Amino acid sequence: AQEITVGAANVSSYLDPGRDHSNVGSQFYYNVFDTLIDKNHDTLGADWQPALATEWKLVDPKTMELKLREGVTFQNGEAMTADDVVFSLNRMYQATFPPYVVRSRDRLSNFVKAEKIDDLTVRISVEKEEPLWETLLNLQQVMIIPEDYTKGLTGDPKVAEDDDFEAFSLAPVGTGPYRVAEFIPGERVVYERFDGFWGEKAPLAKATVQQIPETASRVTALKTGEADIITNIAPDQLAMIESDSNLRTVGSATPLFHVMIMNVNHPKLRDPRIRQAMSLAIDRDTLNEALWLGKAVVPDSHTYKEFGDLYMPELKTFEYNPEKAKELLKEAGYDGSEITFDTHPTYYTNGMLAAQAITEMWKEVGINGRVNIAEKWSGGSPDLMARNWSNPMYFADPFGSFGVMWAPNGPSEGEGRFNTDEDYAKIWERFRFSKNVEARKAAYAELMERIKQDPPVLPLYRPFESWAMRKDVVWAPKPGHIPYVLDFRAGSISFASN
Amino acid sequence: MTHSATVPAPSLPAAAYRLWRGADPIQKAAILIGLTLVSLAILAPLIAPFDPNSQSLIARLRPPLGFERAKAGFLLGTDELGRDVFSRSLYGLRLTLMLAGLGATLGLMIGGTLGLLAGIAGGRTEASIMAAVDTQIAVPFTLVALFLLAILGSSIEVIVLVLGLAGWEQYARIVRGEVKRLMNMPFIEAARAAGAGPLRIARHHLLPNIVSPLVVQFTLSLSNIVLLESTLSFLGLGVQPPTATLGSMVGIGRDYMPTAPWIVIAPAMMILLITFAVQILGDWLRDGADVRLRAR
Amino acid sequence: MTRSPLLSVENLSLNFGSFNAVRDLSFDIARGETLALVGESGSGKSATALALLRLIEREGGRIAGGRVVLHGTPALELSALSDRQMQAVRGNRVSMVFQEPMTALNPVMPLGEQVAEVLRLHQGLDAGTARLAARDALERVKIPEPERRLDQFPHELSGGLRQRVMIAMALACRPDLLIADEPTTALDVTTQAEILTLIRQLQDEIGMAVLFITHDMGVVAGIADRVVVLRRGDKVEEGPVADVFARPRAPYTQALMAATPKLGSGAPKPLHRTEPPVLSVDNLAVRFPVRRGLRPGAHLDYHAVAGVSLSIAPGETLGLVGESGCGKSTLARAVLRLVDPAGGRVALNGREITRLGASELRGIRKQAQMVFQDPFASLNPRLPVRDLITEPAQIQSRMSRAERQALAEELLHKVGLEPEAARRFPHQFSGGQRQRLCIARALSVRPALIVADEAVSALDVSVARQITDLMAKLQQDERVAFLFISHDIAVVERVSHRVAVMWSGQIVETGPTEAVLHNPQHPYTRRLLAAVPVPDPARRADRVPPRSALTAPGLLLPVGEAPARATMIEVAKGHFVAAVDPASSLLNGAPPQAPAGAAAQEREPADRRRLHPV
Amino acid sequence: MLSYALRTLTRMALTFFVIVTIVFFATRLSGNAVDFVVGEGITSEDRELLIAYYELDKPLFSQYLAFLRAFTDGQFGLSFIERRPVSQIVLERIWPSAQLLLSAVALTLLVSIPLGIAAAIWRKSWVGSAVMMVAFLGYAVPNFVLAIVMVLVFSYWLNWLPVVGNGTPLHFIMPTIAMAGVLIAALTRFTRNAMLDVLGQDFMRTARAKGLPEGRVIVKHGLRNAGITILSVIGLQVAGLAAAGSVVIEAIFAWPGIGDLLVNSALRRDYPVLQFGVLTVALAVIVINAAVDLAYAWADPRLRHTVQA
Ligand SMILES: Nc1ncnc2c1ncn2[C@@H]1O[C@H](COP(=O)(O)OP(=O)(O)OP(=O)(O)O)[C@@H](O)[C@H]1O
Ligand SMILES: Nc1ncnc2c1ncn2[C@@H]1O[C@H](COP(=O)(O)OP(=O)(O)OP(=O)(O)O)[C@@H](O)[C@H]1O
Ligand SMILES: [Mg+2]
Ligand SMILES: [Mg+2]
Repeated sequence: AQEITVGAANVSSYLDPGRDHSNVGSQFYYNVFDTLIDKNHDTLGADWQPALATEWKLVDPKTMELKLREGVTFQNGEAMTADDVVFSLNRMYQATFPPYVVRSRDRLSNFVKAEKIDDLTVRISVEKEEPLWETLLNLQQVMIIPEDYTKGLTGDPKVAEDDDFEAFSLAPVGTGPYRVAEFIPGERVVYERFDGFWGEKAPLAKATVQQIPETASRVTALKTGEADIITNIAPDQLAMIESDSNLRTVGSATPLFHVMIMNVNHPKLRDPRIRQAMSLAIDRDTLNEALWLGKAVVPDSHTYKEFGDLYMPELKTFEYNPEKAKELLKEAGYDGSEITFDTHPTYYTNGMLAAQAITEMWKEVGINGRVNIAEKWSGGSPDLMARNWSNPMYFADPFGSFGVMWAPNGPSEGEGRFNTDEDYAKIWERFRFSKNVEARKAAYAELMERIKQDPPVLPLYRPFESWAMRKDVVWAPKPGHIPYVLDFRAGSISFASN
Repeated sequence: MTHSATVPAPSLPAAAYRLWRGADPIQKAAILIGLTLVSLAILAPLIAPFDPNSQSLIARLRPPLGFERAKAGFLLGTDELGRDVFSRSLYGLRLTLMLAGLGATLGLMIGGTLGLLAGIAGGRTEASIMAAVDTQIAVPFTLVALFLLAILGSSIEVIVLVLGLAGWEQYARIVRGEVKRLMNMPFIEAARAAGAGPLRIARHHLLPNIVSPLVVQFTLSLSNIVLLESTLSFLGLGVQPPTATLGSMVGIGRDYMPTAPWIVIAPAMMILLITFAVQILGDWLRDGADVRLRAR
Repeated sequence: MTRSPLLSVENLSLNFGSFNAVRDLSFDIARGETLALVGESGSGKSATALALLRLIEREGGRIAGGRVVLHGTPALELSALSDRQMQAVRGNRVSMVFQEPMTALNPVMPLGEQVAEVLRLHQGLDAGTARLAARDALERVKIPEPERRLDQFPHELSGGLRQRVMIAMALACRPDLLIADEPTTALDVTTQAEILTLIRQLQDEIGMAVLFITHDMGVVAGIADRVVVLRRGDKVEEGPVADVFARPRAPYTQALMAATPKLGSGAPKPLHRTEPPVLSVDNLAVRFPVRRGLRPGAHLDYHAVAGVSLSIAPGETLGLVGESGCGKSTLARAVLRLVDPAGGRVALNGREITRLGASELRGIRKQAQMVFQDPFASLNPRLPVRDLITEPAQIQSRMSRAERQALAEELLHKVGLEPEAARRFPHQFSGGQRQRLCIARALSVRPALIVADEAVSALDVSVARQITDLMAKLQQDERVAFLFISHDIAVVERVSHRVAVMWSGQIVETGPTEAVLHNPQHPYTRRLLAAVPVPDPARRADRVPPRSALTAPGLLLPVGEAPARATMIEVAKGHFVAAVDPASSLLNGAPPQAPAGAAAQEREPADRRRLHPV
Repeated sequence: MLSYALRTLTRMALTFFVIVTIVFFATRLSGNAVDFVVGEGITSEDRELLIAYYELDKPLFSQYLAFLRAFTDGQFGLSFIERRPVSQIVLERIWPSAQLLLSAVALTLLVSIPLGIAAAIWRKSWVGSAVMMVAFLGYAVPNFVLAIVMVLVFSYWLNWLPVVGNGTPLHFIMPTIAMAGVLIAALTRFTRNAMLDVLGQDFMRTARAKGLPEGRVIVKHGLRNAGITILSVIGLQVAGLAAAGSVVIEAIFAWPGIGDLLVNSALRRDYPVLQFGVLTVALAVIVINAAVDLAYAWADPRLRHTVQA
C-alpha cells in the first residue's frame, strides 16, 4: 500500500466543488468527486469519457438525456441514484444557496433544470441551444454529491437548507476513488482509498496534502522526506532542487493567465490610448525570460492551445511596442499623474516581482507607475487603476476563461471597471451560442478587437508552474486538466521501482 | 569616592570624550560601528553606485564580485529584479535607521507623556492609562499593525506611526513606575515645599531622573523596531516595494537564501550590526549616566 | 592585658584598588573583652571589620599587608585562609552584625530559615532541630513571640527587632568573637539602649569577645573596655576606655571628645515672647488611611499626629524630640501643608494656611522653609547646586541665569561653602556639605520659619557642630524661627529655647529646655532621657537600663474614632505636661504631679513596636 | 480576598470589554469583509446577495450588539471562510501555540537564568562579555532569519530535524529555539541586571558572613531575590509573546498555531474568527498577567500583606 504526503503552499478552507472556483480549491476535488461526463486528461482536446453517466444524447436541441452508471456508491455507502444527480445539478441550476447562485450565474446561467426520468435517467434542459454541453457538464461545479447525506447534515433532513451546504463543505462526500478521511481547513487534507469506487481503484492507500506555506520549508520537507511531492515551486528555486539527484521537478505552462486588469472607468484612464500605452509598454517576453526562465508562455491574444478548434494564435491582440506607447501617451495628453498597480504581496508566483518590473517598464515610456501592495481585492473599487489578477481556464473554451470574466454583466462589468454596450452584447451572444465553430471564432476575434481598442486587460503570460518530488514518484500535471489539479487517480501516479 | 571638588558640570563634547575614555574595547567597537553605519546612511546617495530601484532584469540574481557569473560594477551582486544589492543596502540602511529612530522617538513621546501623566496624576487618569497599556499588551501587535495599515493605508508615515505604537506601552510602564518611585522621594517634596507646581516638578525634577532608564528602553526599542519592521516586511506589510529597507530586503529575500544568499546577507549583517551597536551603546550610556548616581 | 588574646591583628594594611584605606593597624582582642573601634566617617573601621572576616575582597578591597590571627586550637591565620576554609570560621567562630538592620536581612526569606541556616551549616542540624534551635536563639535575644517570628519576614519587624534577629543569627553558634559594625546607628535612642544592654548581657552569658564599631562616643563610654581610635586609616590612639575619655592624648581624639555634645551642658535662655508668633499650631491632626485586609470597609486610620498645639516666636527655636515614628516628621510636613491635616489649624505669621488652595499656598511658601530629614535624598541628584538652592526663590520670582548664579554664591557663602560649588552636583559633596546645601536652599527666600527635620542626625559630631553653629548665627542675624527636630537630645539642648516632647502623635511635655530636660515630669520624657548614652565611662554604673513598658495609645483606629487627647497641665511657668486621663490608657506610669524622684514603675518588657502598625 | 478578586475581575472584564469593542470596530473600519469573503470578480447583484447572506448588511451598531450578545449565549458564529464554528477553529489552534510558547519559555528559563547569573558574577571578565554578546545576538537576528538558517542547516543539509508541523518532540527543537531567541536575549539581560542589583545588597554580605559557600549565597539568597524581579519581567515577555504570536515561526514550520490563524483571518477579514481569536488571546494574556501579578505578590513577602502604614 503506497502512501504519500504532498507539501502544498495552500490548503483550502473548505471543500465544496460547487461554490469553489479558486486556484487553491481546484487542487482537491478531482480525487473525491466525479462529474457525469469525464474527460481524457492526457490530451489537450475535448475527448469526453463516460463517467457517472454512461451515455448522453440530445432529445431535443435544448434537452439532454443522460443514462446513469449502475452500481455507483458514494463514499458514505449510499448508492447513487438519479435523485442524487438531479439534486446535485439543481443545487447549481436552480441555486438558492447564495454562494452557489454566484457560481452558477457566471457559467451555468443557460441551464434551466435537471429532472429525473427514471432511476437511471435524467434530463437536463437549457434555455438557449447550448454549444458546450459536455464542457459544462464536466465542470467541477456540477460534480455529484449525495442528496440524503447533504440534506441530513443539519436541521430538517428532508430539506436542503443553507446550513446543510455549509456543513457539507467541511465533510465532503462524493463518488470518487478517494474519500476525505480528514480535513482540517487551511492545514491538511487526508485522502484514503475508497474501495467502493466504481472505476479503477485508486493507486494510493492514503495521500496527505499538508500545507507548508514557506517555500524554503516546503523544499526542505521534500528533501527530508517529510513530503514526497511539493507544489508551487517558483522558477528561481528549480535549479536548487534539480541539483539534488534524489529529486526531480515537473512543470507546465498552466492553463491560466496572469493578467493585468485596468479600470476603464477610472477618470485618469478613461482615454483608451492611455490603457493601450500601459499595455504596449510591457515587455512580456523579458518578464518571461527574467522571472520564468523563459518557461512561461506569452500569448498574443486571450487564447489557449487547450481551446482546440477555438485556439486562435493568429490574433494579435496584445504586443510590446514602447514607441507606440509613447506616441499614444502624447496623443492622449497623459499628464504624468501617478498610476498605481495593485498587487497582493504573495498570492501569485512572481506577482510582486512582475509588478515592480512592470512599473519600471512603464517608467521607460514615461508612465509614472507605483506598486501598491494590498491584501485585499481592489478589483471592485472605483479607485482601482491597474492590478494583477489571474484568469484561469475554468474549462477548455474561450467562454471558460475570457468569457467567465468579460461577459456582458459579468463580474468585470459588475465590478464597474469594464463597460459593455449593446453591440458588445450582440457579438457576445454570437460567440457564446453559435453552433458553428467558425461563427464562434469570428465573434471571438471581434471581441478581441474590441478589447484591443479599449483594453481592460492584458494577459501577461501562462505561468510555468512546477512541482517537485522524489525521483521515484511518477506524477505530472496532465495537460487536460484545469490548473493545479492534484490528480491521484489510477494512471495518474505511480512509483518507479528502482 | 573622593569628593573631588573640581568636577565641573560637563559640557557636551567634554562629556562625550570622557565617556569615550571610559569605554572598553567592545564599547569602542560599537561606537565606531554605530558611527560608520550612520555615516553610510547619511552619505548613501553619494556612495551608492546605482539607483537602488533601477532594475536590470537580464542580470538578476548575480553573485557578488569575485564569484562566478558576477557582473562588473555590482559589488554585492544583484537581487531578484537585477537591482544592485549594495546600493539597496545603503538606502535600506538609511530608511531603516530613519524608521527606527522616528518610531522609537514617537513611542518615547507617546509612552513617556502618558506614563508621566499616569505617574503624576494617579487616580482615574492613571487607571485609564494603565488600562490602555494592558489593552495594548493583550492585543497581538501584528494585528494592530495590520489594522492601522489597512485603515490608514500604507505609507512611510503610517509605518512610522505603527512602529511608534509598537513600544509606547513599555515606555509608559517604565516612566510611570519611575515617576511613582520618584514622587515618594524627599526631593520632590522639597520641590513642593519650595512652591513648585506639577509642571515644574515634571520638567525639572522628574524628567532628568528618568532619562537613564529611558535611554536603555530607547535603545531596546530601536532594535525591536528594526526587527519588527522586518517582520512586517515578511508579512508583506512593511514599506512598499520597490523602496528598500533592511527589513524588507531580508523579508522578501528569504526565499532566495538557499540559492542567492547574498541578497539577504548584506542587509542581515547590517541589522545585526545596528542592534549590536545600539545595545552596547545603550548599556554604555546608562553606565555613563549611572556614574553620577553611584559616586557618593 | 592580663587575659590571653583571642584575636591579634598585626600590621594590617588594606587597599581599595590603589587607595590605601588602612595602614599598619595592630591590636589585640582578649576573650570576653569589648574593644571599641572609633573614628570619623571613612577612617577604615568597616574595612577593618570586613577584613577580619575576609569579606573585604568581595567589596573590591584586599589585604595589602599584615596578618590576622585567631588564637585557639589550632590557631588560624585568617589572613591566609582560603575562602573555603574561611567559610568554617564565618558565622561559627567569628560572626558579624552589620550596620543596617533594615537591609542586612534577606527580605524574601523567613526569619526562622535565615537563623536556622547558620545552625544547619555549622552544627549540621537537620531542618527540624535547626528550627527549634533558631527559636531558642530568638528567645535568647528576647524577641517576644519567637515561635511566630520564625515564619515572618524582615519587613514585618521593626528595626530594633530586626537588629535583634541579626544578633541572634550572629550568636547562634556561640562565636568566640562578635564583630558589631555600628549596630545601632540607625535606631533611636531607646531602641539603641535596649540593643546595647542586650549585647552586654549576652557577652556575659557566652563570654565572647566583641569588636564594637561606632562613632558615637556615648555608646563607647557605655560599652567598651578598651578603645582604638582610627583616623584616615591610621591608629591614632589605643587604651582603656576610662583613660581615653579622661586623658585623650592624640589631638584627634581630643577634638572628638570636645565636639561630642553632652547633655546638661546648658541651653539657650528662653526668650521673652512679646511679638505675635511666627507659627501657631492649634490642635493639629493628621491621619493616614490604612487598608487592612482585603475586605472593603476594613479601612483604618492611622493617627500619626493626634492633636498637637504649639507656637514659635520670631528668633526662637523649639526643639522637638521623641522616638522614631512618633510623628515628628509628619507634624513638620503638616505644618508646611506638605500633607493635608485632618483637623486643627496652622497659622503662619498670623495667616491661616490650613485651607489655602494650591496656588495661594505657593505664595506663602517663601515664609516657611524646610530642611528635610535626609539631605541627600532631598536634593535632586540631577540638578546642579545653583539650580537646587535657588529653586524656591526662582519660583517666587523669575530670575535670570546671572541673578541665580549671584544668589547661589551668596547663599553658599552664608553656609560656608565655596562659590565654585554652585556648578557641582549633590553627589559631589560630603554629608555635612549637603546638609548645608539644604539649609542654603531654605534661606534663598528669607523665611521667617525654618523647619529642620533631623538636620544633623546623620552626621559626625564635628560636622553636626558646624551646622548648629550656623543656625545659631542665622537666628541672630535674621531672627529666623526654628522648629528643630532631632532625636539627639544633647544637640537639642544646645540649640533650643524651648523643647517639646512628642510621643505617639501627641505632645506630652513642653517647656523651657532647661526645665524639661532637667526636671522631666512625664514618664515618657524620663524614659527618653534615661536612654541617652552618656559619653562618660565613669557614669556607666549609675545608669538605669531603660525599660520599655509604656503602653502607648493605639493610633490605628477604625475610621471615625480618634485617640483620646491628653489635657496639658502647667507644672511650672511655661512647663506643661500631659495629664493622666483616668479613662484613657494614655499613660501607664506615674502621674506628672508625682515627685520627680519616683521612678516610673514599668514592669514587663513588652514589645514597644507592637504599638505601631506593621 | 473576595473584594480583591472582584476588583481584579472587574478590571480584567473592563480591559476585555475595551478590547472587544476596539477589535470589533477596528476590523470593520479596516476593510469590508465582502472584499475578501465573497471573492473576486463578482457582479454587484451577487455582491448584494452575499452581503445579505453573511449578514453584513445590518447596521454596524446592531452587528456590534449581536456580537456582544454572543457572549451570553456562547454562539460566536461561523467563520466566513471555513464555515465552521469559530470556537472550534480557535481552540484547535490554541494548544499547539501554547505548547510552543511553553517550550520556548522553558528553554528561555533554562538558558538565560544561568547565563544571566554568570554574566553578573563574572561581569568584569571575558565570560560576562561573551555571555552578553550572545544575548545581544538574540536581539540582533530577526527570528525568521534564524529559523530559515536553522531549517537550511539542520534539515536541508544535515537532515537531522523535521521541519513540518508539531508531531514529535523533535519537531519542537527549531521552532522553540527560533521563538526563544529574543526572549533569551531579553531575559539574560534582565537576569544579569537583577542579579547585579542583588549582588551589591547588604544581605548578601550577611549571608557570606554566616559562612555560606558562595554557590549557596548566590542561589539561595541572590537568586531568590532576583527571581522576583525576573518573574515580573518574564510575565510581561510571555504575555507579549503570546499576544504577538509567532506568525512568522508558525508559517515557516507549518505550525498550526494561533498567530498564523489570527494574521490570516485578519488579512481575509474573517471577522468572526478574528474577533474570537483576538479575544481568546487577549483573555489568555490578561489571565497570564493576572497570574504573574499574583505569583509576584505571593513570591514577594513584602507584597503579601497589603497592610502598610
Ligand atoms: N568598595 C570600596 N571601594 C573603594 N573605596 C572604598 C570602598 N569601601 C570603602 N572605601 C573607602 O575606604 C575608606 C574606609 O571606608 P570604611 O567603610 O571602612 O569607613 P568607616 O570608617 O566604616 O566609615 P563610616 O563610619 O562612614 O562607616 C573610605 O575612604 C571609603 O571611601
Ligand atoms: N504617608 C504615610 N502613610 C501612612 N503612614 C505614614 C505616612 N507617613 C508617615 N506615616 C506613619 O506615621 C508615623 C509617624 O511618622 P513620622 O515620619 O512622622 O515619624 P518621625 O517621628 O519623624 O520618625 P523618625 O524619627 O523615624 O523620623 C509612622 O508610624 C509612620 O509609619
Ligand atoms: Mg562603616
Ligand atoms: Mg522623621
